[in-house]
Amino acid sequence: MFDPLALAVALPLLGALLVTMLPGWSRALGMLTALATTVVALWLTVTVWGGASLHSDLGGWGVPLGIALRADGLAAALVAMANLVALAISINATGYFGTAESSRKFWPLWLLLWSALNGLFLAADLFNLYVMLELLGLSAAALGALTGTREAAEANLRYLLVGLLGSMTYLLGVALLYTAYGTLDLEQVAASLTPGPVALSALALMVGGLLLKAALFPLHFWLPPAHANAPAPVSAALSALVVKAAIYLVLRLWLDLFDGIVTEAAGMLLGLLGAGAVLWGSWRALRAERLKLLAAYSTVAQVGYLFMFLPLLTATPDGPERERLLTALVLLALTHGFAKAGFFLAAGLVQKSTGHDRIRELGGAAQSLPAATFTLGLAGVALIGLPPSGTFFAKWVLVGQAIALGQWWWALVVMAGTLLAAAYVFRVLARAFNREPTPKCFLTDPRTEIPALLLAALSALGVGLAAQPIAVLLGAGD
Amino acid sequence: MSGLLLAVVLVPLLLAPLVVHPAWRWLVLIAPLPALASLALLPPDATLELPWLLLGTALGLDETTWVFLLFTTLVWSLAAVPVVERLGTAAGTGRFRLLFLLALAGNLWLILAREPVGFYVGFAIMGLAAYGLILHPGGLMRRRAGRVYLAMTLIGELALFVALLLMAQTQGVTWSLPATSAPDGTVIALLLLGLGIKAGLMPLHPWLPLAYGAAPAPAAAVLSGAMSKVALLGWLRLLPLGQVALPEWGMLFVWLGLVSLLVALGVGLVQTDPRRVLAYSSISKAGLFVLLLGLLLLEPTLTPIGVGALTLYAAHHALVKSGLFLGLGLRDLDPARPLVRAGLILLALALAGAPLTSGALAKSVAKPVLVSPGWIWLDLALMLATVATMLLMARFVWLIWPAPGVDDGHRGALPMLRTSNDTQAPVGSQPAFPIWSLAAWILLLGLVAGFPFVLGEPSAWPTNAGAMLIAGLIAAPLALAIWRRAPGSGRRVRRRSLGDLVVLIEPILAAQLWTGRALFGRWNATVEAARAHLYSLGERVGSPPPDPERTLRAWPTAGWLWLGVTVLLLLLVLVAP
Amino acid sequence: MKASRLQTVLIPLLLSAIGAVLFWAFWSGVTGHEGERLAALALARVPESGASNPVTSVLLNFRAYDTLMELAVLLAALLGIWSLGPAAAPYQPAALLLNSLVSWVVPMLIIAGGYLLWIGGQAPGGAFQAGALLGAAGVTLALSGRPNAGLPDESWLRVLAALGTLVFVLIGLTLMFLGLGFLTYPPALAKALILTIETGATLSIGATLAAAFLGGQPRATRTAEP
Amino acid sequence: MNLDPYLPLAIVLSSALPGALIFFLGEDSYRLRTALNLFGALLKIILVGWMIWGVFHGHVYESRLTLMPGLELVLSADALSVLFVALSTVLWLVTTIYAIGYLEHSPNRSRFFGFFSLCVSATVGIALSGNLMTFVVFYEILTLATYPLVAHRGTPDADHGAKVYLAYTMSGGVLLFVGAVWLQTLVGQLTFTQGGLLGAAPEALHGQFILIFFLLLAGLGVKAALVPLHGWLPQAMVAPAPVSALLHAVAVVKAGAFGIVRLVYDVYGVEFADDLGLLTVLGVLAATTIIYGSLKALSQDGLKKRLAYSTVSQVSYIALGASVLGPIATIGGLVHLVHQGIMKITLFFCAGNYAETLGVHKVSEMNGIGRRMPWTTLAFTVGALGMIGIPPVAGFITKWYLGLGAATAGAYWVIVVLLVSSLLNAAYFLPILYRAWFRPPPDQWPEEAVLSKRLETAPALLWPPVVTALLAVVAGLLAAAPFSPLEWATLIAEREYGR
Amino acid sequence: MSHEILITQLLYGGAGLLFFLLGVWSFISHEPLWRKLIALNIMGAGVFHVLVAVAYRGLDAPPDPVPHALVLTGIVVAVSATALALAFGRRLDREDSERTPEVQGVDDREDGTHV
Repeated sequence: MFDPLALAVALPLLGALLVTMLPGWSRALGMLTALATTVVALWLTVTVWGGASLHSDLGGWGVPLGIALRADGLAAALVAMANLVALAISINATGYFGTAESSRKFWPLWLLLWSALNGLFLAADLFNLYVMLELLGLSAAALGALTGTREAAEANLRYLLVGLLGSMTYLLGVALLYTAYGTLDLEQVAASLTPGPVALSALALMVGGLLLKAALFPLHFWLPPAHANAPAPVSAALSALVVKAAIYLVLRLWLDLFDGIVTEAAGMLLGLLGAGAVLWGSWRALRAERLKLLAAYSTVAQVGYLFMFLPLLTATPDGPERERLLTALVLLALTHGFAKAGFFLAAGLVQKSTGHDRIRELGGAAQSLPAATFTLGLAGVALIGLPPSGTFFAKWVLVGQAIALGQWWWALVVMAGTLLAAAYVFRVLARAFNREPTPKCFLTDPRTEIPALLLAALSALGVGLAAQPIAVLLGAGD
Repeated sequence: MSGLLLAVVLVPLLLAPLVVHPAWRWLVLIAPLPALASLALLPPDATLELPWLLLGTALGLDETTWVFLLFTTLVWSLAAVPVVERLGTAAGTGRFRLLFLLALAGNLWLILAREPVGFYVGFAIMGLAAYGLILHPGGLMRRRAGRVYLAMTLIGELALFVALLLMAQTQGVTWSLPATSAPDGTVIALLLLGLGIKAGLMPLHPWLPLAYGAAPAPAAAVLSGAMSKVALLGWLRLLPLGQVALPEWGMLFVWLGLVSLLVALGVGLVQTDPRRVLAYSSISKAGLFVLLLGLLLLEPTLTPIGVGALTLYAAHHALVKSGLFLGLGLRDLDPARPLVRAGLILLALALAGAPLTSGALAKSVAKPVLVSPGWIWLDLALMLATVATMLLMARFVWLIWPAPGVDDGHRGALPMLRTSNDTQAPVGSQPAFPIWSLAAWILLLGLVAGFPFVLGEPSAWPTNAGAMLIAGLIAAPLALAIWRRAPGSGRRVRRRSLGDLVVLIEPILAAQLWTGRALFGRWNATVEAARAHLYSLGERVGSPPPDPERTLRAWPTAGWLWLGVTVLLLLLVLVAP
Repeated sequence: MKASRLQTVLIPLLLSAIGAVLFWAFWSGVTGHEGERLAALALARVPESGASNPVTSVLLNFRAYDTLMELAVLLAALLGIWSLGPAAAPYQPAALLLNSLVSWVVPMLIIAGGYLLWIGGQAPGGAFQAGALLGAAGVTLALSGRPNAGLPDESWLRVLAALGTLVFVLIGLTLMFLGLGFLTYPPALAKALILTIETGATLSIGATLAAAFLGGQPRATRTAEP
Repeated sequence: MNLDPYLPLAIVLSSALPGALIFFLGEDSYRLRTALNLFGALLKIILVGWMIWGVFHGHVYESRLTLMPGLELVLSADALSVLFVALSTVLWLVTTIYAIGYLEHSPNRSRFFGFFSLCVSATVGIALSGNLMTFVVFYEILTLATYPLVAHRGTPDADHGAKVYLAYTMSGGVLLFVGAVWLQTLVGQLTFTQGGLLGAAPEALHGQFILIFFLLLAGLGVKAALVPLHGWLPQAMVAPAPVSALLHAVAVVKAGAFGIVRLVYDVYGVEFADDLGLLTVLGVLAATTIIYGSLKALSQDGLKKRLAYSTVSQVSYIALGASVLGPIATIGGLVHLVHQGIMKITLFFCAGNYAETLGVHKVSEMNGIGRRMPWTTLAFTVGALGMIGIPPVAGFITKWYLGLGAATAGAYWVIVVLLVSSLLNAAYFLPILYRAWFRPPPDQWPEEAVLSKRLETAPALLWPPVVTALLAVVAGLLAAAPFSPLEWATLIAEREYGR
Repeated sequence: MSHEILITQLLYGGAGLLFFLLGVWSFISHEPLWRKLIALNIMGAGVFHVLVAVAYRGLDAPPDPVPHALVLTGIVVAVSATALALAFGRRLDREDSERTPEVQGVDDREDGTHV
């Protein structure tokens, strides 16, 4: 009777519509929808964790004609992370967007973005993915511009244009696939896909378009200004979820759709770009003047890490190693999602209470906001990849498989990345140790700090140690 | 009953912290009592096994240790009386008493120890504690003596440590003394070095005259009497006497002993300070012991007699030497007292080995060993040594005999108990003459006097008569001449006396230290400069360059980059396998 | 910033390479494919979909989810425009000729829109085309000087804009709660449901397009902007 | 329901959870924070005691958490880990009491004690780790937990010292990480087994094993302050006294040394490592560190700086013990793990007392300090004598066993190194004792603070050094007693060589 | 698949691809915002041409409805995206006009700076 997949998309959409119509009640309705959606998402993940993957045909017309929603292990894990982070962001937003004016603008767009996210993770139809990408791009760009400054408008316009270019290219790829194989469903295309010019060009177009939206190294130019100038909860969503959705799509295409077509050399190209992203992103983060710019560049670096898994995945034949690599990839994605969201929320609080987030003058604030600094620390642990964070175990598996396959250079990149990450995180944390008077109590603004703290704690401690259930989830999924 | 052995060591250790408080200082006297009790009550071969202490300690007695324990305890208890009475409540004396008892405990542990670790523990504690005794009232000269003493003791200790290690290599972690297997060359060399420093053998002796000259009377007495004999005990324990003949090592020992015997006497004669004279006589006696050991190594069959002779000689020397030092202590308080002067003369005679004295007895017992190789030159040398010792003692008597009317010029420099130049010594009135220490001293005199008659049979008494005669013939006219021409001229004090090897070493050491520091300093400077440069690099890097991403952000560049990536993707999927 | 010489050469070169591959791919895609794509399957099942026009049945029945999300995209765009700032200044009031023209054209557009909405079920037409016409009506009104293009004030406008999607979602959810499955129309009611969804959609699309043309936060009151 | 699998985990958490709670306490909830601290310490001691009793009777304790197939976090208690756990637990209790006294009125105490407990739980984690991965996990958590302690004071040079510390330990951690992963790909799951597990690997891999050994040694060498990598230790002396006591006597430095012991005995196996010629390399490195550390210590005027360099040289004794083939040298190395901890922590406590009570930071200011603070200086003397290796104190036992082990193994150059280092130790410790006891005190101390009426300084500051000094003497005197560190080290060495 | 349908599909689809490429070229190399938006719409039109071309099933047979529906949805999405982008452009213009009132920029570049 209850179809969690459809509910997961319809509920936030319904919420968005209600909030648009009744702006006065925006905060209450928003929170209600947030809670309901998270419950549905977690229920969905638990059902997938228990048995096999979920599948539901919308409109009851069967796959080639109608649209299907599917939730396998990978999708369920990402949905769970996305919804938890979104819930935390929503709680934070009730505090951040205090005024009626700003919350009226924020909540409808935010819930639309949320439903686009769930829709994208659960979609199994290529064209539907295009529509979800567009909805995601539009609402993210609109949300990003809420700060109202000129830089925000300019950055988000560039983001919107990049998004449109990317999704238009993606759509052409879908058109080609439809021309050749006459169906739009992911699984059916994957089944009937044969190496040839169509598959080749569709791969190039679709993945090329998505690389733009996933901000892989040379194409990351739009991300830092967009994420740094957005309001704190929005930049948390952008960095942790929106970029993650594009990467999830690349993965879905690379591992499922184009599994037979993909060659190791192509994987190597993406891996090298990823390595470039790690080094360039970390180096720029180290040199960044402002805290949120640092966080944005750290996202560019973490995206690099995710793409470094691709060459290894393509080179490893099916078997336990590939299973471990996939689990490690998901672990890294989840940890980064939680950590970056926590980091941005804390950075937002620091900016709000001191009026600026220039790292050099951060001293006083870092000392007087112990909870915020503690969150930055925990999130930093996850970003650097210190144990017990998921990133540590993910890097362990990544380097292990790299050495096993003889591609030892990935290990060097991981080493350099970890050191640079440590440098730029501790550059911020060092500010917290100065001679300011000791704050009386730990929490200064609970509504912002508790969700941020929980997110960061989950990233630093929770996900890493919960690797076993995640492995089961992924195993059960496919 | 064998628990008493542990008490011997434990009581002084436990009393040590208590005696720091001036009111409790009389406890120092009680410390040696358990040792005396064990001597009286315990059978000569009592042993005590303590597997849990240190690495499994074993304490025990046998013939030699019995004798050693006897005279050591006597010396310590007699020296304890002046410590308690005369040192009194001056500042720093608490610390002196603490270290005095620690040294006592170390000494007793060492004598009773039946395994190397215990032996080394006693040796180390005694060595370090003695440093504090030498340093007692402070002052520049004592500090220098202390520093030299400490340096050489540490080297000695480490040499002994390594020797024990190498011996342990063959016999497992711990084994019972005396050593059963024959140690190889390096071990013997190390033992010679380690214990030689303690005994004050010639090339290793520089610290001894300084220390005896600087230390207060009871400390000097204990140092010369009990502590230096430890080296002999060590040699007896660790060298393979009686098991195997080591001709070349034996000859080395003999020659070293001889050199030390004669040269020390020569240098001693030119000394102007009575304490240094006694110091050099101790060095010569150490040479004699090494000579005897060498002979035993040459002729293992002589070991029983040899060991007996050595132990007796050690006992005699301990008692006499400590008596002399204590006497000097008393004399410094009241130079004119006739009883003290008579006693000192008696002790001097005994030390010189005049007939009817304990010296003569010891020499007679040692005679058979000395004669055994039958080398003529050895007998001649020994005869010369005996004569020289007589002369040395005469010199000593001459030095302590105050010339009429001339105030004893060099008293100021002597480490008197009430020297004025030391800031913290109380400048109070002259303390009452310490009766009790005088009584103890007299008791010691009685012991020394009775020694030959109790132990030796009458035949031994007249030995050395001939040598005594010759010495008297040489000394008498010399003394008369000096006395008439320039009374008291022989007594001037020269600070840098001839025998001090330290005088030579110290500048070399200082030079070495200086060059090392300079070299090291420069190296340090370069390292610091490099590090500073590195960190400034870090700061300079910190400043942000113009935003490199501006060009990246312009659409054309971003555009062709994106197209490039897509084309590369196409090619790699198309071309690559 | 004048693109450097390298880029003017490089970009076309790369594009022509991609173009070549695309043409080759398209050629092989089209020729290679022997069977009918989804045409036969879709056309076969149009009768049960509750609309005779195949495109409408695909749009509002087979791939109804897509259309729902598409309306959400439209709404998102509108909300984005509103969040970027106040609306532009209205045009200066139209002269007599334009006014009379408008008074004729706007009702015509509205009737045509209604017709398109109705005919959508059988022939090409439907919610989007009708909405477009309504939007055009709004635009002409705005061009003729009316400050908010015939649209209600902000609170009602927000309801109107969200109405279409709301109707769609509510129908979907009720169907799911009734056990049929999200957006699965019972064959009997299909036609009626499609019609209601279409009318809702037309209204909100028209309102959205018109409001989007105004380009900003609708003015709360009808103050005449200088 | 046997509790065995949960004991090691409980021990690690028994200090982590109170620590986590302390973070959230306000600055002024003094009583609750002290209660939490002491409760954590006592609970841990009880648990450790229970475990020692169990291990002694051959009981197996193991908590296992499998993250992925082939990737497990294992906490197991074998003889070697129990030795280190016992040491760190006891010394943590003492240091906590000292820290409470020391940081009486200083700011940020919640933050300090939070990280302080995390640091110890990391150390205990390192001790109890059952395989190389868990070791690396806790090794890097230790880096994380100790950084805030070093930067605690907030002064510019504390910040600089912390930065240097972080640079060194992070790069070391990364090297260790890559080495461990490389080894794991070659050999599979790396559980620590008595006698090492690389012996059976095929011949071809030996080249890689040597390379990996150097990587791991570099990673561990940073924390064990082997020569080229020791730069951070003197710089980290800026930290408050309890931190430098716990870090440089127990936690950080010992973690590195413990790691090297684990690497040589339980990963490579000592015979296998010897065949590869790795032990001689380790030995040479350790020897150079010993000599270099002592030489540098000679020229340092700052008391804590001198102690820091002395730590640099002392810790390498453990590496030296591990590098000499033969059970006796191993015993020497292992027992020094405990002895050095006890003696060095005493010295640092005394240094802290001098700084806190009299404001004395330099050796040149220590004239006659024995008269003003007799008990502290007595403890300092015991510690110093122990460092030199003078018998009654524990240091002698180590020197005796190391020397003996070297002699039996025929590595005579080791004895020379021991000799030279003992002399150098004497050269830089005895002048301090001489100044303290035999020089007259100055008329006015730099910053004299009256911390207690009856005693020479606050009780919480005075008793810890005295207790640890007593421990050092007892460990020396009762070395052969059943539950002494020496007995335990012999037990470990027998099991290592026994099979 | 008769030859005639094939030819029309190829011809029409090829034109669509050409549109797409032209659109991309223009999007990348031209600076002003409105030129980029027009380029985007051309690219969209190109893709929709391909889809419609593929839907062609000969003169008599009704065309394949699915691509048509896709095109309809695609058009609406393209419209809303263009509307939002234009709103962004207007916002940047208004921002600049407040700062430099006298210059009424006509064709300002996408990041709002003037030619």
